[in-house]
Amino acid sequence: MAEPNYSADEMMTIAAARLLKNNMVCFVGIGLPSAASNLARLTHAPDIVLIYESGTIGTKPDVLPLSIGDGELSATADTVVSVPEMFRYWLQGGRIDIGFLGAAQIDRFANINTTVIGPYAKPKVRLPGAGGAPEIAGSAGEVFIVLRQGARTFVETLDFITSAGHLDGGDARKRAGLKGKGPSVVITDLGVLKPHPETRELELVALHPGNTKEQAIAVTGWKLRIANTLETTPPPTQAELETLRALHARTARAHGNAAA
Amino acid sequence: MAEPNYSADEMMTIAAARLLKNNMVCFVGIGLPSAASNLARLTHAPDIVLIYESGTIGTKPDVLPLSIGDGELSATADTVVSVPEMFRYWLQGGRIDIGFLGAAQIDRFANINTTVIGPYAKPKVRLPGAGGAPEIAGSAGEVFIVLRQGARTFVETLDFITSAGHLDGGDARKRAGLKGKGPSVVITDLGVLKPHPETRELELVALHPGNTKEQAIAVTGWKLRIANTLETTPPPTQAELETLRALHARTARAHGNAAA
Amino acid sequence: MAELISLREAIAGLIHDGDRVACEGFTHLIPFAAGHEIIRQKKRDLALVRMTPDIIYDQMIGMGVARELVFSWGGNPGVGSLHRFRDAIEKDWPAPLTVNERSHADLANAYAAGASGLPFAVMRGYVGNDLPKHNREIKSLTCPFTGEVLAAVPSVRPDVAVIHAQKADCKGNVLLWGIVGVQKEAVLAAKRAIVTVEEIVDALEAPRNAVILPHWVVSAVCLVPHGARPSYAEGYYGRDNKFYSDWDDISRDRETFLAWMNRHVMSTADFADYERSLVGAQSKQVSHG
Amino acid sequence: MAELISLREAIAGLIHDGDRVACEGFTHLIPFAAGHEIIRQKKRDLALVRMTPDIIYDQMIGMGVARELVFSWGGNPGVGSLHRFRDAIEKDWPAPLTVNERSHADLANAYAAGASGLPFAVMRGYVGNDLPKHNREIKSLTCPFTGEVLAAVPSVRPDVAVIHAQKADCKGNVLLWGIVGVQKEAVLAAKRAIVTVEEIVDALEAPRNAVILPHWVVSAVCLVPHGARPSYAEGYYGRDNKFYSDWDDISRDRETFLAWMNRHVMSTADFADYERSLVGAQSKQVSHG
Repeated sequence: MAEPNYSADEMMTIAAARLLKNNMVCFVGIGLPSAASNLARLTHAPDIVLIYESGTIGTKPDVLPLSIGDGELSATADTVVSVPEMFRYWLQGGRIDIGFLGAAQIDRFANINTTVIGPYAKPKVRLPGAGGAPEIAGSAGEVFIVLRQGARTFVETLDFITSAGHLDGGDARKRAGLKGKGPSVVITDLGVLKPHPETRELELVALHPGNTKEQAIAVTGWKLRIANTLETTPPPTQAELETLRALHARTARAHGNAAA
Repeated sequence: MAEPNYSADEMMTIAAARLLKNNMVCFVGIGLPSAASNLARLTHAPDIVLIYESGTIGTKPDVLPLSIGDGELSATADTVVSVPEMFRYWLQGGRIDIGFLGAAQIDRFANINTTVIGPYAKPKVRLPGAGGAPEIAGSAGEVFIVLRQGARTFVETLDFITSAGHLDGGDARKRAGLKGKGPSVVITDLGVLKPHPETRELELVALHPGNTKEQAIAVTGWKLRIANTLETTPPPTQAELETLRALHARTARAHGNAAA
Repeated sequence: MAELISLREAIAGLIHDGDRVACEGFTHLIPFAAGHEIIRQKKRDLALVRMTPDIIYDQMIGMGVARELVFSWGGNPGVGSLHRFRDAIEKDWPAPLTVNERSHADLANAYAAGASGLPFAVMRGYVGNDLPKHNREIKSLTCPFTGEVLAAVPSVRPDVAVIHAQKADCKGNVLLWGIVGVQKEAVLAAKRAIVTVEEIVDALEAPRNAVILPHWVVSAVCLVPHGARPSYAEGYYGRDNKFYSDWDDISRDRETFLAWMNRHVMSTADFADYERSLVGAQSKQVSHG
Repeated sequence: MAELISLREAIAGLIHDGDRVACEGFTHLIPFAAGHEIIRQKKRDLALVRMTPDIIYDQMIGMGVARELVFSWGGNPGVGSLHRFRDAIEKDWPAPLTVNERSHADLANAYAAGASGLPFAVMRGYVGNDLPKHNREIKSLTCPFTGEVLAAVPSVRPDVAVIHAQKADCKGNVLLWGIVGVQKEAVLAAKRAIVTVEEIVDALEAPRNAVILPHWVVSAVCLVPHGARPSYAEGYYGRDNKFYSDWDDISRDRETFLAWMNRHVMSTADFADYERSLVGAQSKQVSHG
């Protein structure tokens, strides 16, 4: 098989973008979720409503923001509200369809850690912390997660749960009183995982072209379940690739060295 | 004694205006408080900050508003905020020095009724109700009250307490957990009343020129206490009268028939 | 998603008998045209919510639209009583009206809590006030940190919010400015929202932090120029103070009120027709007395 | 009442050792100049509050200003870790730092509650989250109407709020626009407030519902052009992304960090002097590595 003309990260971003539909209201995390959301907006979902926790609603950045509150997000937004209003009226108020999150670590029930590696009081690695994620994970209609799949990211036991996925599985979220349905899909550089309808444990449901389930199993910190029918992600179209690369190129130019 | 060249209402408004100091932040009720506050602004207190519950902060109307949310209040304000923000951040937040209220009825402890005459469930007269007054009375640093003194307004027992004055007297406010000091003065068409330092029962402390304490006693629905030293309000100055009359004349012209 | 439809369609499709309906507008931008259309379509058993029920709610109550009124100040601003409101409360005419009375601070907080997806709001209020004796919805709550006792009030979460705004764009994004009251909160607290606007423009060209309701929180946008009259729309027209004053006479007597409503609201097709009927009445010097 | 004074005077007069200080700015309008002046004046034992401690708090923590950090996301946006923040938490350098960690929604609500004169805020949050196990300030509360259990968090009520804004007028009224974060809430929640601004104008000429802080809620207004750099001020200058990237190298090593701070902050008289020192460093191609 010939080397593909795209990278694993590009495939991941494109696969994530495809899950977003036109007219969805999407609360976007910085980094991979932001790239995927804007790719969706620039391809098949021109009317998607993108919201960043900095207060920018209906934003249409021409280049990817480096921070959650870049001037580009404000300048291209339909409106900019205060951060308390954002969390109170828009997120907690139940106005968000999709919360789109990244993660440092995830477990089999799609619970997320972005707080610490090691004990909380004396961490080995102090990560940035919660930000808006816990309440996005709680209040958004459903949650998409995108992160690279590897031994340090897909772990058996999280040192800290920052944002609730399906907790310990089954109907645990509902019992805990969470309003949103929680993570419905996890997109990685290897493939796509979805929670099992009953147990809510993540199952590998699709592989991106050229990857094998053995690869996915090998880098997953728990015994990864594989769906009965394992799909193959259609490879990036030329249009998707060109749009994504143009977006990254514009971004690199705009941000100078920082994004080079 | 010659007929005075001013009316009792004019004297009342002028006496009320004199109590306001430059740089005070005053939360203004519609009607008499609004007239007195703007007279103060147009005479000795040009930098007084006037706030109306409609969200208008630092407003400088050229004519008196007919409603609490006239366009004139918005157009001349330093800023206009939402009504929830007004009540949350500005009033409850403790940013108001003086709450300036009118009243339909008042009792000896300066409690106010603007809700019903007669029983609540089947009122003889249904008054407009609370509006912003209860929380103004509770949260403003102190409260000024202006109303005409008469048998129907100064009553022995209120049918309904809408806005807390000194409740049943003494340190009742403090015990009830109210933040503000409550009513510190009541200005009427006859004179000025202040709560006794300990009992907090209203005492007549000043009479406007030409009035007698017997008049005040006669129209008060409880046994009115008179201060040991009973002052006489200085009569309106020519400047005060001219400013007030010009304000009323501008207002009548602006509002057409409604205010004629 | 906002549909750009006629006010008649919006009221017919989005407000059902028995609904909890909040027509908001704090003196400014009061949705008179929408209120008239609710009356014209003979909606019944509505629980009406509004901080400042004024003439439009007086008309709705007098025409038998309401079963319940949630409010915090009911009067004709700058004029005096609302006679239909009083007649309903004092004399059960045209029908008994359940009164759910609150303070402004309460309702403002309750709308904000509704918009925030919370079941209740916490506030400093009602101390020494008699309302909690008559309204069991007003409760108290102890701060888990300081032990202070505060008031707790239930959120307002209407089935439908109805507001008037200055502008919408062709997608249905709405812009309002000036005294904005609790309109944003009312819309965000409600399941459905109807917005009448002075004009529909290609682009809102709003200042950066303006009060905007995105099209996806609005159910219907209806073009109704003058739709707030006799209230006002900053940037468009002033308050018709004479009408507020005249209303005192029109509404004092039941028969005069009904005759006026029948002639100007029930017999007119829409708000433009209503405005024409008023001009006709004025030119004939009809006495309201 | 706002005094128009120098930043040096404002920090000297209004911030005392041991104070609880909130320097706010959500990516936009971060008060870097004020933060530097706090470092320059060697304030100590501050409880620092900030939703998104970034480079300026990294500098303050590394220079030993803080005893406690209240925060909800600590990182170098778009770059990675904050090395001084991590060194303080992981290795107690230069001193142990008490961590009072919350979520964004919590702190946003807590500032709003502080501005509202309430001792606590109610929110939907922290379900299934491990923070309440480590932070005893996060409690729960039962809705008196529905029985739902919600999170209760203590208000933020700083001694001093410090923000940067675009404009003030000569009376000290302040206007900001764009991403306004929690700045208004921080100022209104605080006992004292210091605002640095890009320019002082005769009249703000603000849109009707703009974000304005009236002069009587601000203690000091200080003219500091570029005072938010390397953050940005919409309408004035963009974000210096290269500086954010460079900071990763400058701050990784304790000695390099201290040398940089001593040269550019401790040895400069004010923010203008600091900016000149950076230009000098760049022109000499100083390596930060």
